[in-house]
Amino acid sequence: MLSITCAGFGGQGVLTAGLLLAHVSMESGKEITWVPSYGSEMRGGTASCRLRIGDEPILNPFFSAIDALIGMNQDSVDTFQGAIAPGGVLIANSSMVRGGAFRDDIRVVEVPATEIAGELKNPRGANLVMLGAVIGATGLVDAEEFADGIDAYFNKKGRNNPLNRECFMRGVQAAANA
Amino acid sequence: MSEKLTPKLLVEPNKFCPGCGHGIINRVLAEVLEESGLADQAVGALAVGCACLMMDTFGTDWVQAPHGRAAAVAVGVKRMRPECCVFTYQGDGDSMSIGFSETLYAAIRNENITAILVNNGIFGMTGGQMAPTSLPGQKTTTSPKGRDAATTGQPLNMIDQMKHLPIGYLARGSVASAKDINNLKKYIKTAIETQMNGGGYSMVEVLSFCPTNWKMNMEKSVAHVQDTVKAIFPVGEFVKNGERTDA
Amino acid sequence: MTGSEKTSARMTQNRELCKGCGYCILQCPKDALSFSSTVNRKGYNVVDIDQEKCIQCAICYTVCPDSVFERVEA
Amino acid sequence: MSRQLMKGNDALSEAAVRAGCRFFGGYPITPQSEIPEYLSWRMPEAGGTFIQAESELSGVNMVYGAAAAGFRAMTSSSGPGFSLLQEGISYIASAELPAVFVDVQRYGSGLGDIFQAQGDYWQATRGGGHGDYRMLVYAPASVQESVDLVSVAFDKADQYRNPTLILSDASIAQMMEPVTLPEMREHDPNADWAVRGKHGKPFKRVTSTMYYIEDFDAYIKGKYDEMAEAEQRWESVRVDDADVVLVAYGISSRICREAVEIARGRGVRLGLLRPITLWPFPAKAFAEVNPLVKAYLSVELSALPKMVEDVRLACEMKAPVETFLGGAHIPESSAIVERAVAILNAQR
Repeated sequence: MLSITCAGFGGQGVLTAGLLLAHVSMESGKEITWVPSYGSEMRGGTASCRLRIGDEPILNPFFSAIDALIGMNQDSVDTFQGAIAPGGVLIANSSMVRGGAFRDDIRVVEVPATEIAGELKNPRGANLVMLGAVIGATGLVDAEEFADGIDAYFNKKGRNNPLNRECFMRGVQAAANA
Repeated sequence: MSEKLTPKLLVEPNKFCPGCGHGIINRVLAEVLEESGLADQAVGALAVGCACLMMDTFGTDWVQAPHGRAAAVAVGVKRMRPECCVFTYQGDGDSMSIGFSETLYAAIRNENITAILVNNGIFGMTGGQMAPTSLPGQKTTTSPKGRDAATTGQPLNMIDQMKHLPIGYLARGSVASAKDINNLKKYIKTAIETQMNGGGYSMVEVLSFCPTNWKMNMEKSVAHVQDTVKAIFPVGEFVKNGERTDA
Repeated sequence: MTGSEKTSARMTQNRELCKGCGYCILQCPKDALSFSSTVNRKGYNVVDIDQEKCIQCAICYTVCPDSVFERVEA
Repeated sequence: MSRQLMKGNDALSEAAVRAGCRFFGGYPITPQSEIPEYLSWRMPEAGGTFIQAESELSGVNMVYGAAAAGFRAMTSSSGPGFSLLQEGISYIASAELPAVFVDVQRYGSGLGDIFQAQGDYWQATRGGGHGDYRMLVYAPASVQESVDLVSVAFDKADQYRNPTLILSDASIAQMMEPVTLPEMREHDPNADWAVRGKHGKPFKRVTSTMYYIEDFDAYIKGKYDEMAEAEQRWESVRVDDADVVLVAYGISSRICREAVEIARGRGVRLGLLRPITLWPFPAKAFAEVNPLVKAYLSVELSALPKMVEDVRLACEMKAPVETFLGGAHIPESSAIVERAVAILNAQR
């Protein structure tokens, strides 16, 4: 079972990234819980959601030790880095996270997600780059299978952009190279 | 000359005090429902106070709501059973004080129900306390020196609250003469017709008397409505077929 | 109005329903109604109809809160 | 049916529609607002009616009217709004009408705050309204159970002609989990007691049934006694050999499930009793517990211990009963294990 937190500021697609992770994991037969932070945080500031993904039914949807953190901005890394389990993974959006003071007992994958999404002319796809990185880094689900899942998710909503897949695969590569 | 027989909907003698206007309004409503062929598909919502005494004596289906909430209950019934003729029957404390919000919002949403609000200016069942419609200076058991409008407000004019709304029908009648009662019957008939034609919210306020708690005999009660109450609460039709008729 | 039509209808009353409020007496245009000395089972002074004065206008039916009066064909 | 990922509130709403619910009247309040939001489009799609009422007071009475008309009807609220529903719930119970209520618990009295809590236990199980009534109270611990229990709640409401309550919380309501939805069911609204105009039959009065039932005291006590006997539901996890039995419902039971796994991994014999009905409290479940159990631990997410009183009654104090309170903070499962170990050590 993996405990994953996605965090960033509102508008960075943090909750969507978590939802995609949950949806595609479910399609590949996993058990999932997805818990949002909500309320006052909906009105700006840091947004986050936490997921547990595993092969057995998830008992407790809450956790204090994070296996993988998707940190979309500096605030979220500052807030949650301390909760990463030793040996866990931090996927840091290095376009926004420039503090540099990472723990040395965790694996840090720095991905300039915002810049990559910009290069690919899909500025709202930074969250997908980050998702690619977490899949690449954790091997939770096969990357191609996950990319198919993303296409299916957006096709179902009737608005798939082929650049979404490209953003995701760039994230996968970034993790592989890290 | 045609017969004038007591409507069959009045299944038992009413339980109101001598001279109470409710008995007249009950009969008029029963006549309208029977003459319109709606007695079998009528559902009434009432709550508490003297009005609720009719639940045993007036033979339509009934739902008894919590105090003030009859309009909300009627909305629940009407939305699910639009073929029914759904009406509320409430006194002024019930419909205009504790139930002000439910009453007014049914009108604001232009719910296709008919509201009968009986205004006798006092709380009857609980023993003659001040109502939202009590007149300035009126002595009641909670305004023993007379209603002080400076601290309790002016009498609530529900027609004024509603006449600007896009509703189907709005009228105020009285039971203070045979002519008034005949007019009242026309108002209630038009209100019911409005509902059954899908014309939206209809409300008839009825100026009534409470000789018991007013501590007036019948003659004084009738004169009080004619001379004093009507001056503050004018009778007539205010909205008809969704159009203002008083402007 | 012919004589036979005038007598074809008459006002009847169920005195047991009367609560003695007297509203009918106040409203009767022909002074055909008055309190009698009779008391019904509820203890109220009931109303008498003077059939000679009565024109069967049924105003008493209209104003009575207790459905005491009916106009019936004779 | 295939699994879908759904939020607790959305899944519960869809399940209500599929259970034949065709009326919702209610008022938004966090953390249950997804229910009126979902039903605002879904109800009309299913041929039902959704009304955003001007208040909870009005919403519950619209439910009263729709239920009196024979239709499956519900409303939902949270904390402050749930308090406002109590008047109507008492009337609906008194009129012996079926209706389903949902309270998505949030923290605190007064305004409180919007995060998860279990502080409405007394209000839910003792009847927040006046007089002599009870509601069957169902406490889902997952999104799937929110779906499953809403069907049960409608069926039981009909069976007993009594309002039923889903007592959820902000966690279960806001989280997403895979869920399998049931098939659509239609409900016949033409029960003989439903108001729809008398149509040549005697007229019907929907009001307190005490006016029409002889020896009402005995009748109504008999009705609730029957429910208390027949409707207890629970899940037990490894209680037959447990030294300490946790008692927890809803979201706190999920944390306790994890605590049981952790404890067993360490050789600590922890078990869990999870009430699924809170009224009736599943006293029968305690018969399954190891007769040599050393302690019960009532785990509740509230500032004041509440359910613990039912635990004490149900276990007849055959073992010490202690409380672990989460209050405003989600407890760590490991902290619950530590507490259980401490209780055992103190008894040595």
